[in-house]
Amino acid sequence: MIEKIDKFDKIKILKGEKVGWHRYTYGNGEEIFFKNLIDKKFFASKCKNCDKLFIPTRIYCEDCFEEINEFVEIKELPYIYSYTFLFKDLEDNDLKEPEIVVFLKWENVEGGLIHRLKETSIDEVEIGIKVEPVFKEKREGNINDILYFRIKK
Amino acid sequence: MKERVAIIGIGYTQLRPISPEVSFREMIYEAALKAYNDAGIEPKDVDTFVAISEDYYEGTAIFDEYVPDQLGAVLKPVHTITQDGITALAACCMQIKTGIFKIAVLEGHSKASNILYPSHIDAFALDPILVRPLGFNPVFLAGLEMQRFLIETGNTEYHTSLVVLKNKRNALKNPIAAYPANLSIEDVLSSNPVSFPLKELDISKKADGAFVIILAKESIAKKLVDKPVYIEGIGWLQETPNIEKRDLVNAIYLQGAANMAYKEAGIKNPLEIDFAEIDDTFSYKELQHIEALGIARPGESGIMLEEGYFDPEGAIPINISGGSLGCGNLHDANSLRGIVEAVLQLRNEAGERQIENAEIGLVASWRGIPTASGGVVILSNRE
Amino acid sequence: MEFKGTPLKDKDIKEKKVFYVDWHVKANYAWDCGIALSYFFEGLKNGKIYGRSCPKCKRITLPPRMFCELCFHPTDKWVLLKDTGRINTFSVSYLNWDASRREKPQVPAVIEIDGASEGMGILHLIAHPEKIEWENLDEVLKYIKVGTKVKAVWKDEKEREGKITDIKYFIPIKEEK
Amino acid sequence: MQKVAILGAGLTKFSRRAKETGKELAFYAAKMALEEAGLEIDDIDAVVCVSAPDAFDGVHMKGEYLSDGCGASKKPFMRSYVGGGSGVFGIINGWYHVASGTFNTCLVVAEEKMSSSMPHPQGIFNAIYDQFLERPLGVNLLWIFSLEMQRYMAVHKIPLELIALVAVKNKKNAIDHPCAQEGIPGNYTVEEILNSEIMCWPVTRLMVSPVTDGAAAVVLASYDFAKKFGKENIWIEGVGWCLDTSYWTNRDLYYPRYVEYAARMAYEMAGIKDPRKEIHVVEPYDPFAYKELHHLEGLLLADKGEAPRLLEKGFWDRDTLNGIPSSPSGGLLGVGNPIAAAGLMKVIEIYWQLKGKAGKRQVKREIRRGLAQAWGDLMQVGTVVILGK
Repeated sequence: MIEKIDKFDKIKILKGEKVGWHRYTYGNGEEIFFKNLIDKKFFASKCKNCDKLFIPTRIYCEDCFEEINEFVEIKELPYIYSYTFLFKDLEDNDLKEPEIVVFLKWENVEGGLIHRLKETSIDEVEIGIKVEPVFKEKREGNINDILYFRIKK
Repeated sequence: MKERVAIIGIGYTQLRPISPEVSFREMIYEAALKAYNDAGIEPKDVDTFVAISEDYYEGTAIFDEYVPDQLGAVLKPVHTITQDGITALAACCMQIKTGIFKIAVLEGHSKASNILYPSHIDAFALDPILVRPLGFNPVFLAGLEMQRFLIETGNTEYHTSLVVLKNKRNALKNPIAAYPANLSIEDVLSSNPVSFPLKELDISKKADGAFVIILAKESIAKKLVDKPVYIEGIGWLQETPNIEKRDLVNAIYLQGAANMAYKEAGIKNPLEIDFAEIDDTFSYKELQHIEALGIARPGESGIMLEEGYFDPEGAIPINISGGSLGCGNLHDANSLRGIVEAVLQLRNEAGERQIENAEIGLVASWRGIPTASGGVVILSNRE
Repeated sequence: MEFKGTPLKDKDIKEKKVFYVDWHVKANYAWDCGIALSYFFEGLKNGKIYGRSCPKCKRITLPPRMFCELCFHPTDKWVLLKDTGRINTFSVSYLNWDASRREKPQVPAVIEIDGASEGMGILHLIAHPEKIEWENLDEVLKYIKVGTKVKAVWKDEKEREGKITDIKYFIPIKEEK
Repeated sequence: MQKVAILGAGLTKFSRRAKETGKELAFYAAKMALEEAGLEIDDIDAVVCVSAPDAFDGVHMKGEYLSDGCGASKKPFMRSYVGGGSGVFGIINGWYHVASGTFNTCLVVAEEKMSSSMPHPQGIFNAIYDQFLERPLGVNLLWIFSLEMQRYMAVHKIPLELIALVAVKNKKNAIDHPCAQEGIPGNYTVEEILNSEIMCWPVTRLMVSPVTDGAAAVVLASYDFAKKFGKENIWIEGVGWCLDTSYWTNRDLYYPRYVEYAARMAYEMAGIKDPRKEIHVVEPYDPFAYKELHHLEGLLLADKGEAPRLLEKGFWDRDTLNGIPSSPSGGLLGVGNPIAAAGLMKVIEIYWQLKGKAGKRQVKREIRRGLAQAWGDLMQVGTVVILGK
């Protein structure tokens, strides 16, 4: 290019956005998980090929690529597999209080859940400890039907 | 022996936090012009073009539309790969290996500065039913992973801070780097918390820039240029898009990609490599990736780093260019920055950063949050 | 062969027979216009349309660009074009951007601007020469066909912001004899 | 170069809104393709995914998101992207995975869940236009099509009635397609097509393909791998693709030269000298009625401006004995248009036709070779695949 912008006031920026919004149906797999979550139950899918349980429910086994038709309730409580204290919101501003984000797993079950942990101080959080869900009063079948998890005393 | 594919030209721009005086077209044109000049060819000599882009990084639906003009690729076979640079490099190599194409051009760029709410865009890549509705800044995922990785491997925040120090210091010698610095461990440890244990200085900052790489089959490359750099092996792998399925310790995507690349390159022991450019989008990722590549045994990357093993004068220098921490995070073009560094080293044209007798270089990539996919390419100057 | 898939009806969503969740992405950008378009937009602010010429193929390009995409060579000069042109093709749109219906149509067109090389069109809107708004398809077809001469109608100087919308629209004009 | 065979194909039902997630649609199609091929996921060396803008499904990096549904977990996975041309490009992408000798098998999956985007999927097409010069004008997708159609008609003086005939033909052909979207196929008259409400004149509602959710998949294999599965294989004989300049307002839209270039590349690879004699069945991309004709000309199967006249004579009909059946599947106008999946559906139709497995849709004339084509971006990209016995 034989000509360039060499003055600040010649620079032009055009602002714009990608418009529209989105609506996601849960499909055949996850709908089973959330239907049961309304009844405060955690469900896993069971692959008939490899016998593995998986949370949340799916209609296919990611490893075997076989269709899944069996779904079972998992009655045990999950444990903390990993955790972090999150200081930023979606716009990268500081949160008033850091949020405790946890990755939960169930013994002998593949998969897990990402959620938040409350009713606890940062010092108490530890990998391996069991947690229990605190549910919303009015549940409609989404991940926020669980208000948060707390450490099982 | 099968004919190899060689890199015969590279072109790139400065990497900068912002680039308001050029459009993406003009930025890419500069890189393309330099690449054609480097290879001594013209766009009309090129048989096929591949570009990398993701719509939401660009703010355009179907960015493929805007690819051909600045590469001189109008009315030619052109397509985009919505993946990282190494996967796209594989696309070029495979096309050449069909025998139908002789010369291919690969382009990747970043105009990250144009994205006003980058975390909103990253969050848009999270599972829309299971994770996104929680409303977390997606950086939480790096926090979760760093935590589990450190605990499992015994590496520490001291080691991850050393990664930051090393890469930003290496960047002092790289004229295109956007974020060079000479820092202390204390600077890193005391930087603002973002997602514990991840801190502000553990995270590479975004940059703008463009890269164009020209490839040719071996016999053509030898006729065109004095110092072709050969692609000895290439691998890429998807681990799983489902966060719940991951162990957050091992970069399985990179283990798999490396195995594929090592096999093709005939590398039995990863220590045969002379230097490597490895994804360091987050400081701990460099350590995790070093272990996945087999350059260090599990849990030993931190100690080896401490002992200077990965310094520019060490046994396997890693991120001599400064990596993403030092040069800036260019999204999927990060690996093209790595490939360009490897080409410069293997051509003995890396100036102040030149390492001696480099024959084999490795570049490893990761696509960033929230993915678990990446690629590995092994390059050499051996005839 | 058995084909899978579960088609839903609108009422399945309305009556919440299936589960779903909504999300509004905040995808906002500030795009760098760059050398060519910054100059072009500054021109529009002053009521002028600039093209850019390629010294190799001699084309005067519009929209302007700093390099010729065909010759892969830098373009070299700014060329002031007229604010008149000819309709290369047009359409009569009853749809808004989101596919909702308009009562009265809009007329988008590719307009080849006078002074630029042949075929160098830009996309813009055509308005009724007096009433601005078009009543219906028949009215549009009375005034417009492929090849019709048009002229830009500019925003007031004070209102111009250096954007493509500084030209409010084009209107059909009489052929000069 | 390795010869590449198609071993199996899968499709989901097409619908305005599917209950399934995009991943689940991809799984159904991929699983069906594997089953037809008689393969397990472990037999697959690499996976290719194609899908149109992320803004439809509403997931950034949607290739990553869809990958497990495509069977790509712990496999080399690649998503290639050429807008609306992606469906046919998926085969091309998979072809070079195998033809290069890199992999023995490759699973190609095309998915689209357009219904996720609100208030209407068409809204997202706003963002395909240039953000500096075009989006501020309030553009919608139909503008560009109606502008191109107008130019095509004006240059060749084609009456609208002839273009409406494409919709009549394809919607009728689609009656026999088991995956067709509810309410889309049917027996229509030219008058009904022309009298449907005007969207963007000259485009009326029935000349536009609908918004659709769906997925399609194909299993590709190398010669050595395929020959174990018998002799009656369908081979990829030629591929071609081409991208024109993004300055679409600088091009004469009356003729898709990018399709011609892509077709010439594919014909050369397939050793075809006279496509009108050597191509026996064709699936040109038909998101809009005129597009099929436009593309048939670009594919050099008709002279410029002649495709509509041949249509009138029944040259492109499914039952023709001396013409070339075009869109025997019913095309996008009849079956539905889940963009990338629709492109791959066209390839699958050619595959089924060549295998003699197209059921009621089986063409009457003898066929040994067929062509599928897609188009995309800003009137810009042509992708062509030629299959043969």
